Order: sequence, then structure tokens, then C-alpha cells
Amino acid sequence: MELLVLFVILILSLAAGLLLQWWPGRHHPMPTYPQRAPFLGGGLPDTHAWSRFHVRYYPMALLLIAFEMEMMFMYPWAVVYVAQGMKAVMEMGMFLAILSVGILYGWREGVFRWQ
Amino acid sequence: MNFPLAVDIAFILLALFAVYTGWRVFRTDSMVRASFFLLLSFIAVGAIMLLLSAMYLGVAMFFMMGVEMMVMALFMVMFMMNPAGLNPMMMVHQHRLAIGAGIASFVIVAAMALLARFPHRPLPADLQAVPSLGNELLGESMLIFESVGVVLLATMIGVVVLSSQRGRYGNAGEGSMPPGLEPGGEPAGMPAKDDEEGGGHHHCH
Amino acid sequence: MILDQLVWPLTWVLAALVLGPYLLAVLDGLVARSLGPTRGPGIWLAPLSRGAWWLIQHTNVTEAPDGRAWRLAPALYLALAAGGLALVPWSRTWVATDIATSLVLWGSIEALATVVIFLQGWSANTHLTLVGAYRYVALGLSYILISMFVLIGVALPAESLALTQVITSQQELWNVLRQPLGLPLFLIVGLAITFRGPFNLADSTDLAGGTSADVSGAQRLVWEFARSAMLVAFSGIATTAFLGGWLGPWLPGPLWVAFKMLAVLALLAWLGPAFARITPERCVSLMWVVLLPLAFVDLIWAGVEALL
Amino acid sequence: MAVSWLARLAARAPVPVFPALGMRGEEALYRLALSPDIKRVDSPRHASLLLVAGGVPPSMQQALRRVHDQLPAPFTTLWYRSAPLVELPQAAVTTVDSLDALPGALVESHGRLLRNTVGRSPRLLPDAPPHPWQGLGDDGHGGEGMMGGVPYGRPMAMPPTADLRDGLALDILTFRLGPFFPLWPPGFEAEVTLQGDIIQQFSVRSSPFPRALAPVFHEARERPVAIAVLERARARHHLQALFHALHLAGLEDLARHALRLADTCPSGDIVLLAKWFTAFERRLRRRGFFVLHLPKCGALRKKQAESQGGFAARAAGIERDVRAEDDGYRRLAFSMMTQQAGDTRARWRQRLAEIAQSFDLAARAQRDDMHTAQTDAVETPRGAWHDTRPKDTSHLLEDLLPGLEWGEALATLASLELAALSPWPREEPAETPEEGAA
Repeated sequence: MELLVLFVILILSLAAGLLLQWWPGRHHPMPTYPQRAPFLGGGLPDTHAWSRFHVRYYPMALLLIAFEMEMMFMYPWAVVYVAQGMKAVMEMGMFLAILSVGILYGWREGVFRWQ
Repeated sequence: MNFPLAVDIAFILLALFAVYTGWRVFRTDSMVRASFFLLLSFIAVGAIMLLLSAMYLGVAMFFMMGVEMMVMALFMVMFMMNPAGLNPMMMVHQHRLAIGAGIASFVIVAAMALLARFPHRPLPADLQAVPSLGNELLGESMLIFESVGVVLLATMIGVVVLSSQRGRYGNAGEGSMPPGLEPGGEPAGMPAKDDEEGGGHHHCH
Repeated sequence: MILDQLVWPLTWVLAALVLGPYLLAVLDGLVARSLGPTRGPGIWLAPLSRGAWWLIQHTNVTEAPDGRAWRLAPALYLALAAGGLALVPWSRTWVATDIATSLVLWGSIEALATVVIFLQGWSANTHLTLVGAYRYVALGLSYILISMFVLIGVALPAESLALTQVITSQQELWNVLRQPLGLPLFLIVGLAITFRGPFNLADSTDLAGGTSADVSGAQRLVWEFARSAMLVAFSGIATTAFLGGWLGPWLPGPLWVAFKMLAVLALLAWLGPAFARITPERCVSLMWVVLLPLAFVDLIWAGVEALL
Repeated sequence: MAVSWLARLAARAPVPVFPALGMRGEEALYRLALSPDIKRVDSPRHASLLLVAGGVPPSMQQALRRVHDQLPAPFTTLWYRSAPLVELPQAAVTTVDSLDALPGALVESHGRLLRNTVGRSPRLLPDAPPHPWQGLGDDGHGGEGMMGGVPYGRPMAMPPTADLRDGLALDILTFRLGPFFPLWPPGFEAEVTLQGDIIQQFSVRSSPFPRALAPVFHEARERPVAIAVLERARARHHLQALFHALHLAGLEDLARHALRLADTCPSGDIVLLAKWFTAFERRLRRRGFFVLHLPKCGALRKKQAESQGGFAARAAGIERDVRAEDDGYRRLAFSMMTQQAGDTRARWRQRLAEIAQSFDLAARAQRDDMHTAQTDAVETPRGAWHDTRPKDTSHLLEDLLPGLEWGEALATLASLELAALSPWPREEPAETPEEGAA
């Protein structure tokens, strides 16, 4: 039942978002080509904007994937943390220490700067 | 979940949606669309997991795939030709082999699902999935869990070593200039030096 | 039963979805008034008149957009915000979606929000929106870890990933006092997920509006509305995780939740415009090198506190 | 009926105006920024009014037409001290020549636009894609193969030879930005090549319009003028520049505050002004203008700083200021301030310090009614004006900006003053004509 409620809420708000965009403009004509050109303060582009975009933070993105994978283990750990007591502390302490090494290393190598 | 029929219908719809979006991944021309169709497919699978009462795994699926497909889209756009599909193109290669392999693996997996005898062990009604997962991590699987930590550390270091151009001593290219074409001349195959040093704009980081 | 379990939760979640952004716009107006003279139709009418103008303005189209994704992105952002609002418990029984892992589900909403914001900037196929989109992803991929750490911190004493349990674990002392680093870090996440103030990397002024630079009319209305709704949902989660949710003397629980949410919204509406926009590179460094270790400290603090 | 109700509601919102600045249009911008009825926007997509302020040279009229056509319907135009484009119908044009009437005229145009359908501006350019593409190529997309052709009217981006930063040769985006890009100096147009969000190449296509100074700077070349008036004008100039930088940083309220301070500069009580400015500067620091926003890049090399002159040179550690040679200033114990780094952050530190110094000098000069001694040179906010006026130096950007991230590049641009000085002084508002006419 909870999931059904969530599902209905998602669908309703999605539909409302789409309807609100479609309804006011349903009779509007298609804008002219000059209007559709990208806004560049009166200038024009040579090419489409879509391109092999050079993402300057790609090492950070890769680092995040590895890190996030580990983090997903932490949710179940958090639930049993109080019950398990010291054992949980030790284990996670070790786990986090390993991770921190990774981040420290990344930081020292300048991963968080624009490449 | 006291509507078995509704759950069945939802399951079928979600499964169809997952297969449809999975198929669209290969039919679209845009790398971004392909990544996010795959994300939709995974979300449908995650929702099926929720229906199967795997509350943590389903939600974790949304979470992981949200981040991962985002990163995948970044890299797909970076390295693929025609990343937005402005020109029509074919996303698949080796059609016959691909179709054959697809059908074969589908048949095998479907056969396994239909023909295998799954153990019939009804779960206790008061089983709480998430704490039991946590206890597992701190119990028998602890070694696996810790070694995963080390493996991921190795991954992180590998990522940094392979992808980061700039080391802690500055640009990785520095100090490894190829020899000049003539004695004392410009290093071979390197861009002219002044756009490296011009204006001091590299000292800002 | 249908009425009880389906219609009633739907009503209040959707009511919060409509009222919340409106109140946030009013709060924004109040903050703007305190910072300088504003005229116009008055604090209460201003958001409505702005919305009316967006409805009248024609929606823009670009040369070769990914049309469907472009129109879907604001609607999806709104849906994510609505999903977040559905997770907020208003009292012990007033919970639209009370699942065992609602805390993680909120985390996945944060992750998916990054995808949707990227999609909005990418789909237009124009230069300034594209830069805005990629810039936001740098932020989106950075703040998610901080949010995870902070929320795991509140799950420790609750021994559960359900938001209702998180509230009941705060009977004696709210998490805002028990884990003093948690709420400030989480507020930063809130500014980041709705790209407000110092973290406005997506719709920033240096890109003439960033992902919104080529968006007009009703699409812009939905986008800004969704952005506000997301902050409302965020304030609901912050209330739940740190301010004890429905707990409070004298008044009924839902009223307490509403008051606390408004307080969080007011704080964020005031914090947002208070700081200069951070440069993307510095933002990533700040998140990973300063705030993430702070989130570590918060988690350790929460752990020690939970065992004592 | 419903629509008119909606329109009436919409007409009460602050008027979203996109300003396209021509020559000497800045004053209109400053007036708009302080008017509570107006919401200045940076993209024409967010506007219902196109305000053209100042003269637009014929070479830029095509660009103006493009910007005009980029406003989504319904919209109308307003021309402040500018000749409207001839092809616009009379109903879609409002002309205003008085600064004081400007906000009111904008509000009125907006209301008229929403109330009735006449007066909506038509499209000026022909409705055709930039290149013919439909029906071309294998699939009628205008493309050939994976990357060729002009799909949807434009070619696809292609990789350059090498990347400036990390050697990864991904696609570059080349486009011409300006002359009506609101975050650039008016009239400035450049061809920008981006790779990712890093600027790879930058070439100036048209220099910014010459900047007009307060009349007192021109007078100072002819006869001794009151130092107090000169320094007030200098502080005002820098504060108006600060407005742009703060808008760029997203600190809207502080940007308006800077403008209000600038407006008080010519006639306000100088002791109070200095006090307000100190408080303002403290707020700037506290709210992260330096730490969060300003990049530590865009440093000028020695030679560039020398050619640039003025505060930019002093921020780079070059001790050069005409005021130090003036007997009037010497008697005020004028001491030159410099910064060492010469980058964007140092330039703003320098400028803020110079504003404070100007207030200080003006206060003391006012008390003793001091005048400048020399007339053959004057230190303008833009640099020393000896025999020739400071010239346009926007070509410096071609060397300065490559390698910078987009936001850093714009912050660097906003910290510099590159436009030439106009040979004619700025027309002053009515408060201070007696110094000008004397």
C-alpha cells in the first residue's frame, strides 16, 4: 500500500508537470529559426553545442563510483551498529580508514582540481 | 502487501517496462538517452525488487544506478562519436552474433528460472531484511567485506594513477619531454611552449 | 480503507507540494525585502503574479533539442520532489510512504535529482545550458557522499533506516543537539540539491541563467516550482532527521512538523542569497577536502554518542 | 475571460527587462538595477521587454536583430536614447529619452503588452535554418556518416589538435559571444573556443564601446580642479564596476548597495560615505566575495600590467600613479598602495582599497579645499592620461583567458577595465552641473 501511494504520487506530479507545460502552449506556433538559435548575446555558434564534452572532473567521478560502492555497505551496518557494539566500531573504523587513504591519495594527486 | 493480484500486475508491467527500456538503449542514437534508458530499466528492476520485499536492495539499486548511469553518461558523451545522435547511426555491431547471443542467453536464463527447483524455505514472518544483512556483514562475511574495502582502495588508487593528468608535482607531462629533433631544439611532438606558460594563468590552481 | 490509506495521504502530500513552494516563494520575498526595497504586488501576491507571467509567455524551443527529455526534466524534478515529500512523517500514523528504508530512498532521490538537472541543461542543445549542466554534475556527485554520511549518522541511534524510527529515537534529545555537525552539513546539501545561493552552479548568472538560459514560459514555471518543491521536501527530511519531526509539546504532531519545516525553509531562504557563488573547482575541493572529513567526524561522533 | 484575469495578475509582477546596451547605455542599466519595479534579466528568454539603451552602430544591428528575435512572444521593445530599427512597426516601439521616465515607461509598456495584443514585436529575421539541411544526406537529416553534414542546420563539433590542459583532444565549441551579452562590457564581441568549460582560444572581434568618464577628469586636463570632486568621481566609477562583479557573483543585494553608494558619491556627506563603505567592504569579505568567488588567476604579466596601467598595474606591484607627482596630492600626504599578485583577487583588493583611499583623500581635500596642481596628466580610474587617453586593451584577454574555467574567465574580465576612454565626458545628472559649467 505504501508503495502504491508513492507510485500514485509520482505519477500524479509527473503528469501535472507535463500538463502544465503542454496546456498553455498547445495553440502556440512553432518559434522561428532565429528565435531557436542558442542565446549568445547576438553572436552565432559554429556548431551544435552537443559535443564530446571534456568533463574536467572525470577522475573525481571515477573516485566517487568506488567510494559510493563502499558506502552502500554502510546502511545495513548502521542498523546493527548499536546491537553489535565494539565489533561494529572496529570493523567500520578499519573500513573508513582504508577509504580515507584513498581520498587523501586522490587529494594529494590533485584529483579534485579541474584537469 | 495484501493485494496479490495487484502485485502480479505491477510485476508484469514493470518487467515489460524494464525490457522495453532495455531494448530502447540499443535503438536510440543519443548516448545520453541510452544511458538514461538503461537507468530507467534498472529503476524498473529495483521497483520489482521492492515488490519482492527486498526493501534495501531495491532502493540501493535506485541509488547506485542513479549515480552510476550519470557517470556513464558523462564518459559516453566524452568518448563516443556523434554523442547526441544528431546523425542517425547504428548502436549495435555484429548483428547476427548479437541476436544469437541474446536469444541464447535469454533462453538459458528463462529455462533456469522455469526448470530449476528452488528451495522452498518460507521466511519467518518477523524477519527484518536490513538488520540481517548488517549482521551478515559483521558476521560470516566480514572477511569478504574487508577485502572488498581493500579492493576498492586499489580501484581508487588505480583510477587516480590512470586518469589524473596532474600529479602532486604538477603536470604529469612535465619532466618527461622527448628529446629535441636537433640538439638544443624544441622537443619533438610537443606543442609550442608559450601556451603552457603564457600569462601565468596556470599558477592559479 | 482506500480512503484512509490512499486518498488521505495523497491529499496531504499534494497539498504540501502546492503550498510549500508558495510559502517558500513568500519567504524568499521577505528575505529580498529585508535586503533592499521591493515593490510589486505585495509579498503574498508576488509569487502568483510571477507564475501568471510565466504561463502567458510562450515556451521556447531550440534548434535541435532532445525535445522529450527537455520537457520531461522539469516534470521529473517535480516528481522527485513529490516523492521526497511522501517520505516525510507528519505524525506516528500520518506517513504516506512508510517503508523500512525510507532514509536510503531519500538518498536515491538526491542521486536521481542530479540526473534530472543534467538532463535539463543537456537537452536544450545550447552552449550556456550545456556548461551549466556539466557544472552541476560536479556538485551533484560531490554532495551526495556528505549527505550519505550525515544520514547514516542519524540512522545509528535509531537502529533503523525508517524515518519514523529516526524520529522516535529522538524522544530524549533531538539529533540537532546530539550530533551538532549533522544539521549544518545537511543544510549545505539542501542548498546544493536545489542549486541555491553559493551552490548555484546550474542556473548561475555567469551563464546568463545556466540550464535555464534558453528556457521560457511554462517550462520555466515548472522548473522553478519543482526547484522550490525540492527544497520543501528537503526541509521535511531535515526536520525528520534532525529536529525531531512530530515531537513537541502542546501542539499536535503535524503542526510541529509544519512549523519546523517552515523554520528550516526560512533559514535556507536567508542563507542562500547571503553568500557569493563558489567557483566549481573550489566547490569540488571544498566538498571533498573539507566537508567530507567533517562528515566523517560527524559519523564518528554519532557512533560514539550512540554507544554511550 | 480567464486569460484576461491571468494577464492582469501577470501585469503586477516586476517587469522582466533584457537590456541590450549600446554606446553610453550604462546609466540606463544602473537606473534599472535600482528600480524595484524592474527585474533585470541576463537572458532574453526570461524577458518580456527588450530595452535598447544607447546608440547601436550599424555594424551591430544584425546582432541586435538576432537578440530581438530571441525573446519569446509576447514581447515589445523600448529604446532609450537610441534609434529604433527601421523595420519595427510603430506600435511595437516606445522611445524614451529621459532617465527618470525610464522605469515608468517600462512598467507601462509591460502592462500594455499584457492587456492587449497590439504592440507585440514581430520577428525581424526570415524563418530559415542557418543552413539548408532537410532532405540532404542519407537519412534526410542533413548529415553524412557519423559526424559529417549539417544535421538540423549546423555542423557537429570537432576535436582540435591538442588540449591546453591535459592533452585529451575532445571536441571544441567555437562561438561568437556578444556584443549584447549582458555579462560583458557593452559592445564587446569575441570568438570563444571552449573545450569542456575551459577556454581554449579567445579572439576579440570588436572592442568594447569607449567608456565615458565624469566631466571632472576632462576638466583636470585643462585647469586645477577640486581634489574632492575628482576623488568622489573616481570612487563612483569603481563602485559602478563593482556592481557588475557582484552581480556576476550572485550577490544581488550587495550589487545594488554598491550602486546606491555610487549614486551618493557626487554629493553625499563624505565622512558618512567613508563609514558606509567600510561597513560595506566588511560585508563583502564576510559574504565570501573573495574567498568563495574570486579566482586567484588571470594574473597580468609585468609588461601587460604596464600597458594596462591604472589600478591593474598597481595590483601587479608596479608603483605608478600620476597622483604621486601632483603637488596637491603631495600636500595631502598621498601614498601609493600596491598589491603583489596581480591576479583577479588582487585587482579587486586594490580597487576596494583605492575606493577607501579616495574617500579619505576627498574628506581631507574638502576640509582644506585643495586643488590639483598639474594639468598635463591626470590619473583616471582607467589609468594615467598623459598626452593620449588610455587606449582599448581588450586584446590582453586573448592571452589572459585561455586556460581559465568559464566562471573564472568572466570574473577576470569583470575585474579589468579594458575599454578605451571616450573623448567626451559623461553627461552628468542635474545635481552637479555647476562644476561642469564653471
